[in-house]
Amino acid sequence: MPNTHKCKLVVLIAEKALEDKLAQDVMRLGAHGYTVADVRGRGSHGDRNGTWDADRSIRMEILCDVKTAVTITTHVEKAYFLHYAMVAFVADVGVLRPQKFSG
Amino acid sequence: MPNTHKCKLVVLIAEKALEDKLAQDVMRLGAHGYTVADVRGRGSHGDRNGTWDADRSIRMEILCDVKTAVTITTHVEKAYFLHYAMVAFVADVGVLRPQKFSG
Amino acid sequence: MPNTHKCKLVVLIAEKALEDKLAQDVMRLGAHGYTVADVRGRGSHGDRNGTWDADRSIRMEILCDVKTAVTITTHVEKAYFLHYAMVAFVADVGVLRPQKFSG
Amino acid sequence: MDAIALFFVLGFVARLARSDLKLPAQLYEALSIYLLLAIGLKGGMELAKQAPMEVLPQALAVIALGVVIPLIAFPILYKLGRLDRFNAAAIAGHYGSVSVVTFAVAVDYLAARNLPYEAYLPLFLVLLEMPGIAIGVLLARLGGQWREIRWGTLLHEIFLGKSMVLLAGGLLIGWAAGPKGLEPLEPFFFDLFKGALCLFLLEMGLVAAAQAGALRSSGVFLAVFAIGMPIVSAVLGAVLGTAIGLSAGGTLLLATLAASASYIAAPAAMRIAIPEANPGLSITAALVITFPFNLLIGIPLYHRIVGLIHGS
Amino acid sequence: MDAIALFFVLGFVARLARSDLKLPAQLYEALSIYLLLAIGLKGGMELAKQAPMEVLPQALAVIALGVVIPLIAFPILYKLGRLDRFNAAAIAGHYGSVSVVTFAVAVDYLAARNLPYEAYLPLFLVLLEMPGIAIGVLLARLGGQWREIRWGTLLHEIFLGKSMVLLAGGLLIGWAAGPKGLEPLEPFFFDLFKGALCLFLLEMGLVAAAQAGALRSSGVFLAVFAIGMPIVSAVLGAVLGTAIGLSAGGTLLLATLAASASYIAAPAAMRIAIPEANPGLSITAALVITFPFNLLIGIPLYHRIVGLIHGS
Amino acid sequence: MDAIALFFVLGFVARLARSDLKLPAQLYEALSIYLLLAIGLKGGMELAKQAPMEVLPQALAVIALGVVIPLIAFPILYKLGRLDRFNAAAIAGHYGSVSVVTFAVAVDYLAARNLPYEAYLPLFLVLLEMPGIAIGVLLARLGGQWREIRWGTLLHEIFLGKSMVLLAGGLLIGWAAGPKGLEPLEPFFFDLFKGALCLFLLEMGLVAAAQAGALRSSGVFLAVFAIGMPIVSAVLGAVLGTAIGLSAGGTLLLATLAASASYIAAPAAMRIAIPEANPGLSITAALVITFPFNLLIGIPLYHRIVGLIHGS
Ligand SMILES: Nc1ncnc2c1ncn2[C@@H]1O[C@H](COP(=O)(O)O)[C@@H](O)[C@H]1O
Ligand SMILES: Nc1ncnc2c1ncn2[C@@H]1O[C@H](COP(=O)(O)O)[C@@H](O)[C@H]1O
Ligand SMILES: Nc1ncnc2c1ncn2[C@@H]1O[C@H](COP(=O)(O)O)[C@@H](O)[C@H]1O
Ligand code: NA
Ligand code: NA
Ligand code: NA
Repeated sequence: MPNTHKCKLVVLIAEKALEDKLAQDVMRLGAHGYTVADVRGRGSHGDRNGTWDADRSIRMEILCDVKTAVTITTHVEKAYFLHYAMVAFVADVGVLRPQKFSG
Repeated sequence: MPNTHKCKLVVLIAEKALEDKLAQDVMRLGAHGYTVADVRGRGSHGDRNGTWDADRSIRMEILCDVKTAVTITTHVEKAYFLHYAMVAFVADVGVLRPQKFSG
Repeated sequence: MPNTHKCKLVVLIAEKALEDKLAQDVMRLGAHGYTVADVRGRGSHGDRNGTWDADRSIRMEILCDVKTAVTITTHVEKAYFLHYAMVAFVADVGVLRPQKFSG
Repeated sequence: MDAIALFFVLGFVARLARSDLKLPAQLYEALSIYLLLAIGLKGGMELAKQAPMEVLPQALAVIALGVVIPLIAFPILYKLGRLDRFNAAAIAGHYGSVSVVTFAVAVDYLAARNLPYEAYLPLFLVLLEMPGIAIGVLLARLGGQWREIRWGTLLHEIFLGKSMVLLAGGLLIGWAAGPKGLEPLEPFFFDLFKGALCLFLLEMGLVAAAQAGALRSSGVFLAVFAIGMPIVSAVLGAVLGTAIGLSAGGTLLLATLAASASYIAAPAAMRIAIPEANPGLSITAALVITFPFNLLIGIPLYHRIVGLIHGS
Repeated sequence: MDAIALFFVLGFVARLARSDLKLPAQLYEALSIYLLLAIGLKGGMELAKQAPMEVLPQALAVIALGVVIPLIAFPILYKLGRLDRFNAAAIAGHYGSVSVVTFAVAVDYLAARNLPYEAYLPLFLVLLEMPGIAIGVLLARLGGQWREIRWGTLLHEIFLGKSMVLLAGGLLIGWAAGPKGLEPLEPFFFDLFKGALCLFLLEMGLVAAAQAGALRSSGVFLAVFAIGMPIVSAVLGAVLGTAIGLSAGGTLLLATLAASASYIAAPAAMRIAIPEANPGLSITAALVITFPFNLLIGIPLYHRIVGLIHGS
Repeated sequence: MDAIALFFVLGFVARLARSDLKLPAQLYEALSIYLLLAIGLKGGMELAKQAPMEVLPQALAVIALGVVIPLIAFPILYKLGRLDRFNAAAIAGHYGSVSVVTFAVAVDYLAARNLPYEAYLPLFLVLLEMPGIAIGVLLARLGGQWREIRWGTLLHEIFLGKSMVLLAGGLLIGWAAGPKGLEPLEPFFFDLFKGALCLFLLEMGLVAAAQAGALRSSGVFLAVFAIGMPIVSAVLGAVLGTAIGLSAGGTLLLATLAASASYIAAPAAMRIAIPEANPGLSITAALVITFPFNLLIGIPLYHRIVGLIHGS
């Protein structure tokens, strides 16, 4: 699209217990912002249907440049994948004010 | 991105009444997990603003391989599109542990 | 994917105060529907953690054709970017019933 | 007008005037859980005082009423109203089932007038919740697709649906614990009941007004049905209540139950069991017309009808 | 210190200490709906006992107060504080409007001291909610962009905003139903009021502490304004209350209303009507400084002021 | 069976029968905030009546109990149960800490039987919340990774975790405000307590049944531990309560606290402090076995044990 610029969208789906840690991590690793939603789901750690504290999950979205996206995904892979219910994926999107998400 | 692998992201937006059925369907059709969020919206079935039971919608995300993505979308098209408020779309994303979502 | 058709997905993350306005805007500008979720986050306007009215954010998703996507993003850029906490991005997705989102 | 009806009006007017007032979704859910449990507990507590053999024949008669009403409604909708089989059956099912809130308002109507009634009537509310829905689904499948009925799913949806579990669960707990055991729960489940009902009615007013737009497209026939059918059902209920020996107050409650249409349990069950039906039609009829009609006009009207039939 | 103020302190301290305590968003919404309705109902119930002609001139005087306060605040902010027109106008609007919770705490202050007051004072709360906001918007557009004011949207936002509908709706229902009609709602709407207020104050403490960081960037002037302006307004309110013949208790309530700044209705309306204003400034002033100041120091101080002015 | 236990059973059965009944997530949160605050307030109010020097030695003894229990549980789990160090430590921590709801049910058990107890016992609840969790984390890191313990984070999580802040905050407010100051809060925080507890137990029943599937994979040893350990702890608690001079009622409460395992505060703290532990194991033990065991069998059993040990 003519008015957009290439950007990465990193999505992390994880246990709610990690929300504050992840927020600190991504900001420290170079993100300029993030967006969080409450979700529920199922995966290799079974049903996490969100009825009570231990069962809640969040979905965090980070718009950032490729370098930060690699840094973030590498970090969460190392820090959390082994012991926590977590999924991460990355998509290519176009943003309107590229300077807002990079550098 | 160097550390990610190609994967499909199937997104289903549908009446909340379908949540349990869709969850069973996608697992049966080969998905390894899913993530659900509560949403509201508007479409050809009018305003579904989520103020009460009949008006609620959900957004289900499934990371899976192409084959499963085709199976799931084909199934929901046949089973639900005629009688239910529903939208489906598919995106290309990169995931970190590809074996978690495929096969 | 064989059974899908190209479509744009416009995502707007904004202050909850804008929800009704944005809903009216996107419908007027040619969208056939939208989906909204409650979210929280952080960006250049600081921490918006959703604990009270003024701190809430929403995430609006609009499936539409390229033309409408350009119209919508151009409009929100002009109307809201200066004074409101807001982010917009666009992704390429595949939809199942293309006529539902275009024209 | 009664204070609780005014809350419905407030919600209705606020929404028509396009106010942004909206109750949080989870408050709506919390209130409906609370109301269902409270009604069940109250009924169960009173049931504990009854001899079961006395109530049993009444209970059977009440279940029959729940079967008959949709069987009357269906041909009216299908032949007279020219709705397709699925919509006719779904709407008939809604009118066969009952509205918990309408029941609560009728109880309040009696209380405000110091009229006595059989305190175990919530049992009938529980009994009337199910049969209508089941008959509705059967009617939808009469056209040869009997095999398509997923009996397991249907029975599950009916007996284990949220509202059924809360009502019947409350009834059982109330019955097991008895008046003595429930005493410490009174401030929560009984004293707050009417206030919680007000909040719920405020929300119902908002929802009804939001759906009111659908009135135009649903046609005149449905509007007439949504007022005429409750009156017919109320007469049936009044006759039955008199026949099975209920007091005038109890008869009014049974008439009101018969007249009321479900807009919580039935829509949920029907959406899965009869996907072919347009939920907009039944919700417009049950929630936008019948519910306020019963609230504002129906109950006093049925009171008169009961006066004539019951003759006391 | 009063128990309810302690809840604010608990929230404030917990957040400063970086506790993860957080009230669910919908609980916050539910509590604010409840508090607004309850205050409206109570006021309406009392209003039913008044002769309307007695209250009318008082009401007009109170509305005038709501117009005057932002007209005083604006030049202070604009000239003295060197804020731009938009921010000065938006902040003036917040201080012209009122804080429902501050009002409730002042009512509690009187009750704890057995001081009587005119029970229909919630009517003044309703009346003061609006004018300040409207004046704020007008002031923002004085610089020639009058055409930019979307009057329809603005009036809609003011008269049909959530808090207005609940307060005024509660008032009307309370007035129509009267003390007798509200009796069964008392356990819910009146007995629980103070407890619900405590929970809300806990949340306000959390929110205020979370916003406290913005204090540094907002400058000393705003902090001085957020303490000085309430005192000026309280004096105005005390003079007016005395002039229109309110009791000492009623005068204290009016002074507190005048002194309070809105942080629920006004931010919502201003965000749409004056997008150019930085919401952080008005919220810091109204919620982080003025609100706790009124809660902990202001109300007793205004009590003294009223003692001097009212002379009784 | 007691009415409140029946709510747990209703939830448990409804979920096993695959009902779609589900409490809104924010209602669950709101209820737990309410229960913690209410217990704290009540305890603080009573504490205000005590001479501090009388309570202090008892308090120290109680803290020691919270340290000893996980030190007994750990070797059992690690050596006998052959769990790895992390899981053994995490589970030991859960059993060192306490369950607020179990405590509330035991209080209700005493009230229903008119048995007196020291009203300041919620203080012990607050004191027992923490040490178990800290000892659990220490045990997990004994294997040389002491450096990995993030003391700051851990202490923060323990002392500023949501439940600690609400319990201790309520205690302080209740203590500062005293019985007189809390009087207007009684309808909200005290009269509604038992009803709110019922709703919470309904939810706990749903959650426990949802987790019950994990029982099969967790093995017989854990099931035996989850019943045996509480009995051992209850005996310890009964001995200690008698030794420090508590009444029979107070001793039963202390025994129940000792026997109870945390499933709100501990899981949250452990998830961050011992990520290597599988949360499914501790939750299955604490919530699916120990909690209902205490609720239905444990408390009456501990009552007998206390009868033997306390001898009154
Ligand atoms: N294939 C998938 N598609 C979408 N979401 C998933 C998938 N697998 C896991 N998730 C989400 O990620 C959470 C943790 O996944 P897991 O670590 O596999 O248990 C789940 O509770 C889901 O919300
Ligand atoms: N063009 C669209 N963009 C985004 N979401 C949509 C769109 N159309 C429909 N939806 C969502 O899908 C739901 C059902 O759509 P429909 O079946 O068209 O009523 C709506 O309530 C929206 O939440
Ligand atoms: N880099 C980012 N990635 C994801 N979400 C963002 C990002 N920046 C901002 N947001 C979201 O957009 C909202 C408004 O952004 P801003 O205008 O930068 O304050 C934030 O509160 C976030 O929810
Ligand atoms: Na009926
Ligand atoms: Na003011
Ligand atoms: Na313990």
